[in-house]
Amino acid sequence: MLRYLTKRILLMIPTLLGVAVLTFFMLRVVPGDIVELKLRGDGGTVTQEVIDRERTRLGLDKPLVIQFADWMKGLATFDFGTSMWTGRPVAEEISIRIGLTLQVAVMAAIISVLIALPLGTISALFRDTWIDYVVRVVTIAGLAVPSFWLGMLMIMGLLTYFHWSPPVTYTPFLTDPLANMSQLIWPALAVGYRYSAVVARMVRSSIIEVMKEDYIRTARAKGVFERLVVGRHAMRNALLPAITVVGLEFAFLIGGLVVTEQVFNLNGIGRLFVEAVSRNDFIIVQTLVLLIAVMFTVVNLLVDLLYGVLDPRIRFA
Amino acid sequence: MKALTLLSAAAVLLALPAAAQTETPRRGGVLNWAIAAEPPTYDCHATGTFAVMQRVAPHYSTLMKFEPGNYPNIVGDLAESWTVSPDSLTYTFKLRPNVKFHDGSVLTSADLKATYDRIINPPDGVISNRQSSFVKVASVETPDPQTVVFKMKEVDASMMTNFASPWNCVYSAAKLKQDPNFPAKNVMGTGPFKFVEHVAGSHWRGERFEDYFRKGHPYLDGFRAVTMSSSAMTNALAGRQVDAEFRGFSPTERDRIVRALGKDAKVQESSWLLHMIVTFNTEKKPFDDPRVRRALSLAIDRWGGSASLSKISSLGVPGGLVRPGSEWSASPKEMEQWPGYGRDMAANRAEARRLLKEAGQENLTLTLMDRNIAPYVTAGIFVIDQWRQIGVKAEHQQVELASWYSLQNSGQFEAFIDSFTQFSDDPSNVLYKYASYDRSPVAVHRATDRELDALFDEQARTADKAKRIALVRRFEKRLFEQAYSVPLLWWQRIVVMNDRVQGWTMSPTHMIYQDLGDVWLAEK
Amino acid sequence: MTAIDQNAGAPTVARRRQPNPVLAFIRFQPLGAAGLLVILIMAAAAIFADVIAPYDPEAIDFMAMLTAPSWEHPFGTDAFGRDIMTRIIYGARTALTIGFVSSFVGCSLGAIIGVSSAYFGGRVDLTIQRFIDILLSYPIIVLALVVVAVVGRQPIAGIDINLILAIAIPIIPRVARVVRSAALAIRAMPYVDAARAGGYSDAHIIFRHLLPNVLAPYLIMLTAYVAQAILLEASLSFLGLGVSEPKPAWGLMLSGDSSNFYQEAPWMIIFPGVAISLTVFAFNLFGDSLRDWLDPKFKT
Amino acid sequence: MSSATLLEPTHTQTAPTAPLISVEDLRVEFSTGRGVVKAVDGVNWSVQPGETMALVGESGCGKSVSALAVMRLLAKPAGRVAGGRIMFEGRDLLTLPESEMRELRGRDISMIFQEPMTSLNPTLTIGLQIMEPLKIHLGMSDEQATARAIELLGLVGIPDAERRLGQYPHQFSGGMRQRVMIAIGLACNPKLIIADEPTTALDVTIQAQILELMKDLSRRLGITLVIITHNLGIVARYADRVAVMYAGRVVEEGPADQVFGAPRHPYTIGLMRSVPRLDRPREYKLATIEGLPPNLLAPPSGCRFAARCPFRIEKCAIDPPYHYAGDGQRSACHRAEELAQGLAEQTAAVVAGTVGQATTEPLLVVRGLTKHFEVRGRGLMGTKGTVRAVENVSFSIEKGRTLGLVGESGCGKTTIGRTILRLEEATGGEVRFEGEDLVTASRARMKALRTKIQVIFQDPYSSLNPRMLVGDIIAEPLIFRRGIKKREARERVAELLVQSGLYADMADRYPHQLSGGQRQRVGIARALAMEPSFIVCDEPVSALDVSIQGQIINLLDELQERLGLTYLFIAHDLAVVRHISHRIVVMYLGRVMEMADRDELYAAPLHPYTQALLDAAPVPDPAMERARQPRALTGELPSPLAPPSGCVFHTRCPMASAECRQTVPEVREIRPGHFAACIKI
Repeated sequence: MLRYLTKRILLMIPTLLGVAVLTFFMLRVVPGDIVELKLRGDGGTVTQEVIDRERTRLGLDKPLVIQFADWMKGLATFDFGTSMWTGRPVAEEISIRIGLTLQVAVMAAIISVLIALPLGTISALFRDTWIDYVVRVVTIAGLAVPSFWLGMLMIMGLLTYFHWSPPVTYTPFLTDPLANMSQLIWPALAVGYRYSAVVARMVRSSIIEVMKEDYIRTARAKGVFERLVVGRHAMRNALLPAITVVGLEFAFLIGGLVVTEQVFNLNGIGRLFVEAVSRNDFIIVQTLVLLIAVMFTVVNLLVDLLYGVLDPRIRFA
Repeated sequence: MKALTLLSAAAVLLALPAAAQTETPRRGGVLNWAIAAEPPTYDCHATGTFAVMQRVAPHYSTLMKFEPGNYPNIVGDLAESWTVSPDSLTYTFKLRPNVKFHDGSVLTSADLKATYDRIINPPDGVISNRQSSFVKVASVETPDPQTVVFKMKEVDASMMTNFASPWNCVYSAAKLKQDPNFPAKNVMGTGPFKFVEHVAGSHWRGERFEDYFRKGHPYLDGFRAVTMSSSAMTNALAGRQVDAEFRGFSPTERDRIVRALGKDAKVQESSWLLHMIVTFNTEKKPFDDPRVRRALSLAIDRWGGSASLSKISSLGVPGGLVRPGSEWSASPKEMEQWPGYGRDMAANRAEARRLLKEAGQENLTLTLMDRNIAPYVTAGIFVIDQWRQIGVKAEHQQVELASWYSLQNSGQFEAFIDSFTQFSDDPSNVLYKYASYDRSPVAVHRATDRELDALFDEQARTADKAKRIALVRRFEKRLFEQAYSVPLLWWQRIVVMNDRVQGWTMSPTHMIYQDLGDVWLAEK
Repeated sequence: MTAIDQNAGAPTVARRRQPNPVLAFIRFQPLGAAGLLVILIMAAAAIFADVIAPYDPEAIDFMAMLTAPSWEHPFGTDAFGRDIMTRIIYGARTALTIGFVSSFVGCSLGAIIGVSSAYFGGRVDLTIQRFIDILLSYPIIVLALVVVAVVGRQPIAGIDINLILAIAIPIIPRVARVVRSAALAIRAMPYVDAARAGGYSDAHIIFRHLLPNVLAPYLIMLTAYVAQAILLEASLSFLGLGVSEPKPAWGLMLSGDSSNFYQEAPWMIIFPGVAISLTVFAFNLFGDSLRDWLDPKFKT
Repeated sequence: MSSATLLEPTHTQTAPTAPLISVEDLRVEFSTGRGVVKAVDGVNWSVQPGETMALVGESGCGKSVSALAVMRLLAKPAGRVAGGRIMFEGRDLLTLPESEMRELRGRDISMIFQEPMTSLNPTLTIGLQIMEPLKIHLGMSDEQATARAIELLGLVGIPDAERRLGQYPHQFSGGMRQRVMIAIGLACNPKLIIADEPTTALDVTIQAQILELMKDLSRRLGITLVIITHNLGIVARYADRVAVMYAGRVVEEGPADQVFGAPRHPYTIGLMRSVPRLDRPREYKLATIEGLPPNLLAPPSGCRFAARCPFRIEKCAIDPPYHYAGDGQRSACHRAEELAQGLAEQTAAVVAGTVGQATTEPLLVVRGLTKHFEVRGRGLMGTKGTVRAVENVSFSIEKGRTLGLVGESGCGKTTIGRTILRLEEATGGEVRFEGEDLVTASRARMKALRTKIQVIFQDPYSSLNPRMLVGDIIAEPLIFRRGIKKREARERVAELLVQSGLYADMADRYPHQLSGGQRQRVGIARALAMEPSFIVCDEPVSALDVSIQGQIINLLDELQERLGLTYLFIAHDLAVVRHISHRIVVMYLGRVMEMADRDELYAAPLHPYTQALLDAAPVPDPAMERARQPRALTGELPSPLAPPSGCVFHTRCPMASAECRQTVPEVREIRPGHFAACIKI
C-alpha cells in the first residue's frame, strides 16, 4: 500500500515538472510586458530607461533558463516568488482566493452528486421509458447550457424579480454562513448543473452496464428483493466509474471556474488567473497552472485510492 | 418613450447635489464604493492609474489642490498661503501649522522637500511618473520648517497646476529616509483617512484620522473600496451592495442603475478629460503618407457617431486635443474647419477617397489594434464601419491590456484605438501626447515633428492665457494636417451613486476630489 | 441441400447493417435524428448565411439601435442597430467552422497519436503517455487560455487559427488516451495477429486493420468534441479572448457590456444564449445516439 | 403450428409419479432490431422428483432460454413468454405474482450459471453472497447464516471455510467459484436445481470434479437436477433422462440409455455421430450434419430439421407430431419408426480408413523451446513475477503430418504456437523450420518465411477484421504478399472460398453476416491463400457447435490430403485431437508430460496425468460411463506464476511421492517413439 502510494507520488513528479517547463516557456513567448502595462498604464509617461530599470529589478532581463532555474529553486523551498503586478508574494495572492474557489467547487460537487445519483439511477432503471427520455434530455441540456449564460440569467432574474443581487465581497463561511451562502450558492448552482449532468449520465450508463452483468441475474435467481439487487449488488459496482467522474470533474472545476467567477465577480483563483493572463503576470500564471495541475493529479490519486477501497479486486491483488 | 422619462429623471437628479450641499453634513457611517482593477502599487508618484489614485487619495494630502465645486480654480491643501514672484521663477509656500501624519509625527517643509525631490530626481529603484512635469524646477528649498520655496530654471505656465496635481502625494521624509520605496508597499500620509487593510482582489479599507488638519473632517467613520469587474458594478449598485462608483458609467449602465434604484439614484454628468484617439504607425507604409492618415481621419463621421454612440457608450462629443468646453478648447465652429470635423460627410468621404487614390491606396486594408473592453470595442467597431464606407477594409485585432501596451510601444501595429487622460486641462499636460516620439514616450505614433515640438515649448512658457490659447490652436491645426494620431471622440463622464452619498464633487476628471474628506452619508 | 445454406442468418450472427442506415438510424435513434436535424439546419444556415440573412452582420445602423423583435428584425437589434438574427446566422458559421475544424484537428491528431502509441508500445508508448499525462493535467479552459495568450490574437486569413489551436490542443491528449485503449484492445485481436503472421508492414497493419476499427470511437468523439469546442469558443469569446468584434460570434454577443442591456433589450442576451445551447445540445444528442448506434459498449 | 399434436402428450406419457416440474407448450420470443425471434417455440419437458434430466442442444436451440423462463429471469424488456405453462408443484409459475415468484427463487428452485467468473458479485464477500438467500428466505440470524454458510462450503469441498467466507470472488479459482455457486444454489435445500452449462468454462479435470460433486449432492440431498449442456458425454455420464432440443423445439426426449442406444430422431443420430469419440476406433471421416440451424426470425414451416436431414421426405413439409415409444421416449420425426428399425445404419456406413502415407523427414523441429513472461499483477501493489509459460519443450513434426498439442488452460500450448509464429519472441531454445531457426531469423527473412507458415485461430468472431469484406480478407495475402493482380486475385478468392466449402459470392459479405462455422472456413481460406506448407491450428474448433465442429475437422483433413499440409493442432479436447492428429504431445504447466503416436497414446497412456485426462473426459455412452468408476483428479491447477517444485504435476498426482517434489523428471523414451516425463514409470 505505502509502496504503491510512494510510487504514484514519485510518478507525479515528472508530469508536474513537464507542466512547469511547458507553461513557463510557453508564457515567455506571450507578447506584451507587464512592466510597460504597469508604468505606461493610464497616462503613465515614464521614459524607456525607467522601464528597463524596472525590468532589471524584476529579473526579466536574465536568460530564460536562469529565470526557470530560479523559479524551480524557489519551488523547492516553497517560495513561489512575488506577483509582478502587485509585488505581493504569490503564495499570499493565491491563499486569499483559493478558499472561495474551493468552496464553490465543493458545493457544486455536493449539489451534483445529490442530484445525479437518484436521477441517473432512475433513468437507468426505467431505461427507454418516458422518464428516461426526460432525464436524458435534461442532462444533455446540462452539458449544452453555458454556465456563464446560466449565471447571467440568474443574476438578472434576481435583480428583476427580487431587486436584490448577491453580495460582492466574500465572507468566510465560519464568519457568517448566511452571507457566505447567499453569495456562493448561485455560482455553485450555475456550474453544478453541468457537473450533475455529467455525473448523472455516467451513473445511468454504468448502472445499465451493471444490470446486464451475470451476477445481477444470480442475485435475482437467489430471490433477492429487487431494491436490494439495485441497492446492494448493482450500486456498489456502478459507483466505481461514477466516482472517477466526480473526481475528474472536481479537478477540472478548480480551473474551470474561470468563466463563472467573471460573471459573479468572485474573487477566486479563476478570476485571478484571467487577470494575470491579461496582464502577463507570468509568475502568477505559471504558479496557478502548476497549482491546478497538482490539485488535478492529487485528486486523481485520491480517486484511484478510493477506487481501491471500494473495489476488492484491487484492494487484495 | 421609456428612454425619455428616464432621461428627464436623470435631469432632475442632476439638480440634487446642489440642494444636498445645503443640508448639514451628518457624521458617521462607512461608505462602500466600487472600483475596478487592482492597484499595481501604492505609490502615487510611480503610476498614472486611477486604480491607485482613487484608493490612496483619502490617505494623503497635496501641497495645493483644485477647489471643490469650483474646478479648475486652485486652492491650498497643505499650503496655507503662497506667493509667486513677478518673473514667475520663484514659488513660495507657507504650510499649515501642526499638520499630523497618521503615525503622529508632525509635517514640516522637510517632508515636502523630500517628496518633491523624490519626484524630480528619484533615487535608484524609485519610479517617478511625472519627472517631466518638473524638469524646469531648479531647486526646492526649506528656509524654515513652515516654508517651502521652488526655484525655476525657466518659466512654466503649468506650474500651479502641477502643484495641485493629485499625484504628488506628500510622504513623510522620515519614512523615505528609511526606505525610498516605502510608499510603494505602505500607506502613511496626512490625509483624512488612515489605511486599514487591502485584501487583494477583494477590498481596501480606511478609517477616520481623528487628527486630520481640517477640523471636523472627515465626516465618514471610514470607507471600503470594493474591487469588482465593471459588469459586476452595475449589479452591485442596483442591488445596493455598494453606494457609489467614482470613475464613470456608460449611459446604458446608468439607465440600469437608475431603473433599479428609482429616486434613490443620483446621476451626475460632465464632459471627461479622457478621449479616444486613432493612432497610426507613421513608421509603417502606407501610414507614413500624411494623405493616407488624413483620409482615414476624414472618413470618420464624428458628429454622427457622437450622436448615436453617446447613447450606448461613454463616448461623448467630438473635440480637439484639449477638452471641448474647457477654457482652452476650440469652438465647434473652429473645429468644423479641421479635416474630419466638417459636417458634410459626403464631401469628407469623397475627399478621403480622392486622397487615397492620390496615394495609390484605393483598396487599402489594415489591421486596427484595439483593447477588448468597452468603449474601446465600441470605438473600434464604429471606426471600422466608417472606413468600410470609403472602401477601406480593416481587420479588428482585439488584444489584452498588456499586449496592447507592448504592441504600441514596440511599434507592432498599423493603427490602433488609443486613449489619453490627464488630471487637468492644462495644455502642457494634454498636448504632450501629440509631441514627437523622441520627446514624449506616450506619443506612440512614433513621428518626429519639430514644428509641433516648437509650438509645444512655446505655449509651455507663455504665461499670457490668450496667447497660449492661440498657440494651442496652431498646434492643433498642424496636427490635423499631419494626422499622426487624431482624436476620435471625447468621453462623457457619468457618475451614478446612491442618493445617500453627499458632499462629493463632480469634475471632468476621475483623478481629483477623491480624498472623501467632505463626503458624508445621509440617513435613509 | 448443399454443403452450406446461403441465408446464413444463424441467430448467433451479429447485428446486420440495415439496407438504409439513415432510415434505420431515424427509426432506432429518434432523439439522435432530431439532433442531426438541428445540426443540418444550423449547417445550412452557416453555409447559405449570405443568402438567408436579411442584413449585413457588421453594418451599423444607428437608426435601428436596440429595436425590439419585430417583422423586419425578428430577434431585434443590438446597441449598434445590427440585426441579431443575422448575427446569429453568421454566428453559426463562426461556431460551426471553429467547432468542427478544431474538433477535427484535435481528434485526428489524437487518434493518430493514440493508435501509433498503442501499436508500437514500449518506449514510444511510454514517452507519448508521459506527454499526454502532462497535457491532461491542464483543465481544458486553462490550457486554451494559455494557448490563446501565446498564439496572440491576429486572425490569419480571416480564420481564427489561434482559436482553433487553442481549442484543438486540449482535445488531442483526451482523444489520444481513449483511442489508445481502443487500439490496444484491437491490437490484441486475433485478426491483427493473423496479419502479423502474414508478414505485412506495420503501416499496412495500422492503416488496414487498426485505424478502420477505431473509426467508431473516433466518429463518436468527433461529434462530442464539436459540441465541446463550440462551448469553449463561446466561453473564450465571452472572456474577450476569442473571436474579435465586429465578427459575429455567439459568445461575443453575450460578452462585454451586453448584459447591461438586459432590461431595455433582453433579446440581446436571450437569443445568442439559446443559439449556443441549442447547437451544443443537438450535437450531444446526436453524439449520444451515434455512440449507441455504432457501438453500444463504447464509452468516452 | 405444432400445438395440435403437442396438447395431449403429458397424460399419455407414462409418469411414475407427478412430475416436480413440467414445461408445457412454452413459447418465448425476443424482439430484436431485426424482428421477433421465436427462441422457444412450443417446448414440453418435465422432470420427475429426484431424477437428473439433461437438456441437450446446440447454441441458440433455446435450451437456456427455456430454463431462464422457468426462473422468470428472461432479459427484460427484449424477452417475453408468449404462451404455455410451467407447472411447479401444481402452480403455474408464469401466472404467479412477482413477489411469490421471488420467494420461490433460491428457496425451491435455484440456478447455477455457466460463467463462474462473472456470476458472482466482485464487490461482495463470498460469505455475504451465500448468506443472502438464507437470511431472505429462511430469515436466519447472522450467526445461523454464518454457521450454515460454513457448512455449505464444507459440503462443496472448500477447505477452511471460516476464512474463505470473508474473501472476495477474485480470490477463488474458476472451479472454486463454481463450487461457491453450487453452495449458494444448495443454501435453502431447494427442490430443484437448474444448472446451465455449469462446466463449459472449466478445464476437463475440474469439470469432472464439479459434475461429480453435483451428482453426488443431488443424490444425497434428493434434489432434482436439470443440467443444460451441449456435451453429450456429460449427458451420458450423469443424466437419467434427456431432452434433445433443436431450433426452439424438443425433437426427442427419453431415458438416457434409450436415446443414446436407440435414437429415434435424425438430429440426435447426427449429433452423436459428429462427435469424435474416444471409445470407438478412429473413423477416417466424421459423419456430420451439413448446413446450419434455421433462422428463428423466420423458421421454416414443417420439420425444422428437414433442411439438413439426410432422411428427408415430402411428408417432412408437415410439422411432425411426437411418436411415442415405450418408457416415455418420444421423437418428433415422421420416420421415427423406420429409424428405430435401423434406417440410419445403412446411410451412415463409415470406413475406418488410414491416413495418407507419412514421410519421416521433419518439417518443423522444436528444441528446448522456453518462453517466460514478465508480468505485474494488477491492483494496488504491482507485484512483478515470471510466468514460465513454456519450459524446455522439444518435439518435431514430419511433413504432411499433424501433431496434436493437448493440455488444460495455462499449459502453454497456445504460447508454443505463437512463439513458432514469432508473435511472441522465444526466451530460449530453437524452432527449426525446413532447417532454418525461426527464433533467430532476421526480420526480412521472417517476412519471407511467413508465407509458408500460417495460422488458424480459435475464435471465429474476432479472427476476421469486422470492417473488411470476406473477399478482401482472403485477397489481402494474395495482393500484398504474393503480388497477384487484383483481377486474378478475385478469381483465386472464389476458388479458395469454394475449396473451403463456401460460396464464391460470399466474397461480398461482411464477417458478421456469416455464421461461426462459415467464418472459420474464411479463416482457413485466408491461411490457404498464402499457399503455406505448415499451419498452426490454435483450437480451431473449440468455439464451434458439435455439428459444425465435425464439418471443420473434415475440411482440415481433406485439405491435408489434397495439399499435403502439415499441421500443429492445438486443442484441449482429447477426442478431437485424437481424431485429427498422428502424433500427440500432452502438456501440463508449460512442460511436456507425454508424447507418442496417437493410437499408442490412447491405447496405453503411461503418464498419470494423461490417464487422468482420459478418465476425466466423458464419452457419450451411458453404459460405458456407468461401467467405469469416477476417478476425478483432485486439486486445482497450480498458478504458472509459482509452479510446484520438482515434477509440476506432483501436487495432483495420485502416485506422487516425496521424491517427485525434488527431481524434475526429464522426458524419457519409455517405449519406442513413446516418451513420458515421470520417474514412476
